[in-house]
Amino acid sequence: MTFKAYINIMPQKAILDPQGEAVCNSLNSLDFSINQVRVGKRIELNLNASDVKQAEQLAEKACKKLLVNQIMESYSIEIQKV
Amino acid sequence: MTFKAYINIMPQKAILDPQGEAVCNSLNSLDFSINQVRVGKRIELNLNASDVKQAEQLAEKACKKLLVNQIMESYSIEIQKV
Amino acid sequence: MKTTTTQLIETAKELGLLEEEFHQICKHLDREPNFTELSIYSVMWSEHCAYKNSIQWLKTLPKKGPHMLVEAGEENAGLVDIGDGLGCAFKIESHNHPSALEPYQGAATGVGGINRDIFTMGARPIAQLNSLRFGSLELDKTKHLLKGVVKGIGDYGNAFGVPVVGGEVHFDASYNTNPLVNAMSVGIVKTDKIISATAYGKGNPVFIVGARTGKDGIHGAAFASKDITEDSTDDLPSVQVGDPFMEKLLLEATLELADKDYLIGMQDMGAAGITCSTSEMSAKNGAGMNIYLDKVPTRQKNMQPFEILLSESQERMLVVIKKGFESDLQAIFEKWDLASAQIGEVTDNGTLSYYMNNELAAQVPAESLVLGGGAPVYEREYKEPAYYKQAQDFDSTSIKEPENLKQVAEFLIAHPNIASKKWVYEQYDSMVGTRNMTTNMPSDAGIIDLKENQKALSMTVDCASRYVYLDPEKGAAIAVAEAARNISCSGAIPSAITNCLNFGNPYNPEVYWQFVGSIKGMTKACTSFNTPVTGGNVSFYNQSSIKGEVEAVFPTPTIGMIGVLEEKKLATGLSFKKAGELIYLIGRPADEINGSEYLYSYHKEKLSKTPRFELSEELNVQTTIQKLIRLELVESAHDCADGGLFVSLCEMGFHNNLGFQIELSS
Amino acid sequence: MMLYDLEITNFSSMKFGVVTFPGSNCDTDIQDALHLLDQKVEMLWHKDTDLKDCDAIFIPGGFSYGDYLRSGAIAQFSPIMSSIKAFAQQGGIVMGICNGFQILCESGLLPGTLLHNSNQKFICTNAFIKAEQQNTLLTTESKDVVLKIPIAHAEGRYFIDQKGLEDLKKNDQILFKYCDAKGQINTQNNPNGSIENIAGVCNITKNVFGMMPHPERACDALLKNTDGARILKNLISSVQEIKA
Repeated sequence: MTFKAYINIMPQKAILDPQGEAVCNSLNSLDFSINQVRVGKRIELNLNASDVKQAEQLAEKACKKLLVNQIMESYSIEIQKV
Repeated sequence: MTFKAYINIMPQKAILDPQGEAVCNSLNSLDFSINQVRVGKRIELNLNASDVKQAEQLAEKACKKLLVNQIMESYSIEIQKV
Repeated sequence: MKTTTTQLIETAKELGLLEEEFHQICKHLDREPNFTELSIYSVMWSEHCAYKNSIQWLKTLPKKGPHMLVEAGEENAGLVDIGDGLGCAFKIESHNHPSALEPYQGAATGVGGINRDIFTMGARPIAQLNSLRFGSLELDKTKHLLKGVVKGIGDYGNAFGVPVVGGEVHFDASYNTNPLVNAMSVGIVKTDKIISATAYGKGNPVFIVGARTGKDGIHGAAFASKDITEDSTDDLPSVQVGDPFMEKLLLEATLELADKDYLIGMQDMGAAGITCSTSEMSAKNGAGMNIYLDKVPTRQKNMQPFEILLSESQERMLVVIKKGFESDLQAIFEKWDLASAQIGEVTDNGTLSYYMNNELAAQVPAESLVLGGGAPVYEREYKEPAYYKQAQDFDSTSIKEPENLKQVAEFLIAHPNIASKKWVYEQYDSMVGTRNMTTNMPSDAGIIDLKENQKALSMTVDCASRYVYLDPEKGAAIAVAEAARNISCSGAIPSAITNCLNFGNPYNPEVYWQFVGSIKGMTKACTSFNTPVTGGNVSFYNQSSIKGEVEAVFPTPTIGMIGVLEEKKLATGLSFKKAGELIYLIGRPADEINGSEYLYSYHKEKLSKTPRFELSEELNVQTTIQKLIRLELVESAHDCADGGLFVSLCEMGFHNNLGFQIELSS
Repeated sequence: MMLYDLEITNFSSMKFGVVTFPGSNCDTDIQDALHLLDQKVEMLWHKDTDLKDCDAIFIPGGFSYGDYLRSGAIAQFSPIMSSIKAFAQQGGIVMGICNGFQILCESGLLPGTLLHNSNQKFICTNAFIKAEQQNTLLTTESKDVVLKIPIAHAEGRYFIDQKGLEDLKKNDQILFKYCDAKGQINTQNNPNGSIENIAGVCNITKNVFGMMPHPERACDALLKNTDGARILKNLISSVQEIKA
């Protein structure tokens, strides 16, 4: 079966996120009133797995091996059956 | 009240995503078997609004005005009450 | 239901063809064309590929020169002999309209395209320049376009690994909605290793290499309506995306291939993709090709013949090699993780036959498609516009000299067209390749160390488009002269030029008057400087509609020029080196402010004559500078251009923080 | 500035390796710089695993794999990197410049990580740097000397957590810091927001080095700046001593 793994990768709270700050400042200069902005990555994997559990394990392994730099990023995974 | 708006911004389906292809090739060279990878942005807004509906409108306006390049990207919004 | 002739003519018009051109096609085929054939002719006979409204005048430009290896139009880029068995391939091209739609990708794919024109000839690109023109800086739209274009050029060029060594950025209201993005690339090739864009030898295999093909760059109502796939238009990519990483692999793989004797010919895929490369490579030798479109590696599912033929996906090349070396070619591209697929073979009947799953989708004579072959050539009428006379009659002495000259000086030195553009070019890698000799010695031109021999190469890109608006013939001559002046001040001797002719709508007689005037001015100047035109491109329809009225941008014949320094030590900077140096002004100053930034921006006088300009005097000044530099008498040299003498002297002082003292009366 | 002519002989058996990844574009610049300093160079293809018994390995600048996902994230898995990791673990000398530094951090051979510049833009300019200490193969000859070395990167902001920073200081692992022409270290002359102006670090055993500035771009007198030659010569003479 094919599954879609949606991986959200955000900078860890402790790290200065100048991109988030820059976006927040420009939004507020357009008369929005935003308290904080954080910018991260959204990665979509289209993969084959026997069941949801295996799909999740595969996505987890991909994050640890390549997709996420654990020094500075945290991540979450959602799986959807296609 | 404060809300969290989670915005997922992905390249449009038909448009070439060189980054997605590079990540997919790399994962497959590490013995994963991934059909396709698409890489986009995940933006978190922390904003004040009177209710969920207004929070959604604010996030929608932020996407149209600044966050999304509508020629090349598509987006979706999830709102959570903090 | 057989489509009737009237329906076919209707489709032809939707594709941008004239009815009369439809009948010419029928004569070439001696039958009526089908839809795929019509779309082939529509792209090959477009202004962009056939230059139908400009070729007649382009032919009058001087093409001969003492060291021309390849003349304009013969190959993808001009090629100049720079001695010691080396040739220099260089060209400039525009990506104006894609950049107005999506600035980042428009500019990035412009950089990708111009570099492919260089390495398709077997030359390694060693330097890049770019000429950018935007609307006034106060507009948010200008800020958006500027930010996207600069980041697009930087991201693509930096990843591709070729230094940006020169360029210009100008702001004027005439470009408010239609920016000009001209990119130039310069490469070096051994004269015995030049690859030609040709195909010959019946049975020789034809390969497509590099990126996979998608439905990129297929615009226009005619195509959308023809798209019968179920998810219809939402799978038509709105914009082409450049992949600099793929381009770097393609560069290294094709240069490895260029060394092999079994390579016959190669051409990059630019406008009109497979259609253009197959037809131009075949027409050059009277050859033909059988092409099997189903063999083309595609990025999107169930693509139709016309979509594969017309796709303008980036980072692809067409290659013809000798029969029997197929696996050798595939080994090279596998090494660089690139796709390569044989999509057909060369024939000797001069006919292009395109098959889809063994069914003939289109069959056309190659010669009938190409520029110089069957592509139509048109004459356009031209007429002097009213503003020209007003400009000539303007009396600049009527301008009162302001009391506070210090305030005028401060206004000029801070004006966006004059102030330093470091905030732009610091986003480009100008040092990769360790050849750029101006990193620690700013100069009027980019100077590149030719590590292969004792020489160096100077290069610049220039156009004072306001002068060309005021007087096309004189303004275009000044553009060539200013480029030559920059080359001479850097220590080199001007050698040859490429040009990017950005104009409005050719069917408007007043716009075409600007175009014809520019060609005449360029011809005069190139002849006297002995710098032949090696090629380039034409971009029409650069205009914006203000309050419903269409207005052309300033006529902008951007000049890209190269020059040779016989010895590296001749390289000359523009900065004062130490106190006590003597300052000389070479050339007769004219006490006039015609066409100056001061008159135009400070006094808001839009119309005036161009500054005084005498071609013979200019030539004399430049040969003098060249002699002085070779006598090693010159510490630094700088041209007087935008902003005049005052600005030039300031610019000479900045780098080493030095001032100047001059005696105006002398 | 007079070219600092530290005495180096062309030790015939000494050989330097320079790795080429798909997307590297400063590999030939390092080759040219080492040739200017009379050294033998071996270019190493990323798909091979043989280091051709080079005495030291350079991982060059560029955009390996297009810098996609994160600079150096994909290159770390190339076959050559497993040989380089083994070589480094046995004390072999490895130097990563710009993208090379990013690859060494991603592969865990160097501590910390390189983030996007704080102004979110690519920057190419001359930067001034100062050696933090004199006891590594790279910095013995640069006491109280300010060096003008080109930088060219979009992801050059060095980051490490608080504990990691303390370890770097404790073990003397900080190589260079950004400063001004007079050697003052402050935020004005920090080009990318790196923590404490750090421009380069080494590992705890001081045989793996990484720096964002490009010494190979300041080795040719023709380009009127040879401060970079000083750093490379320092490394060459150190390797010579180890080999002797």
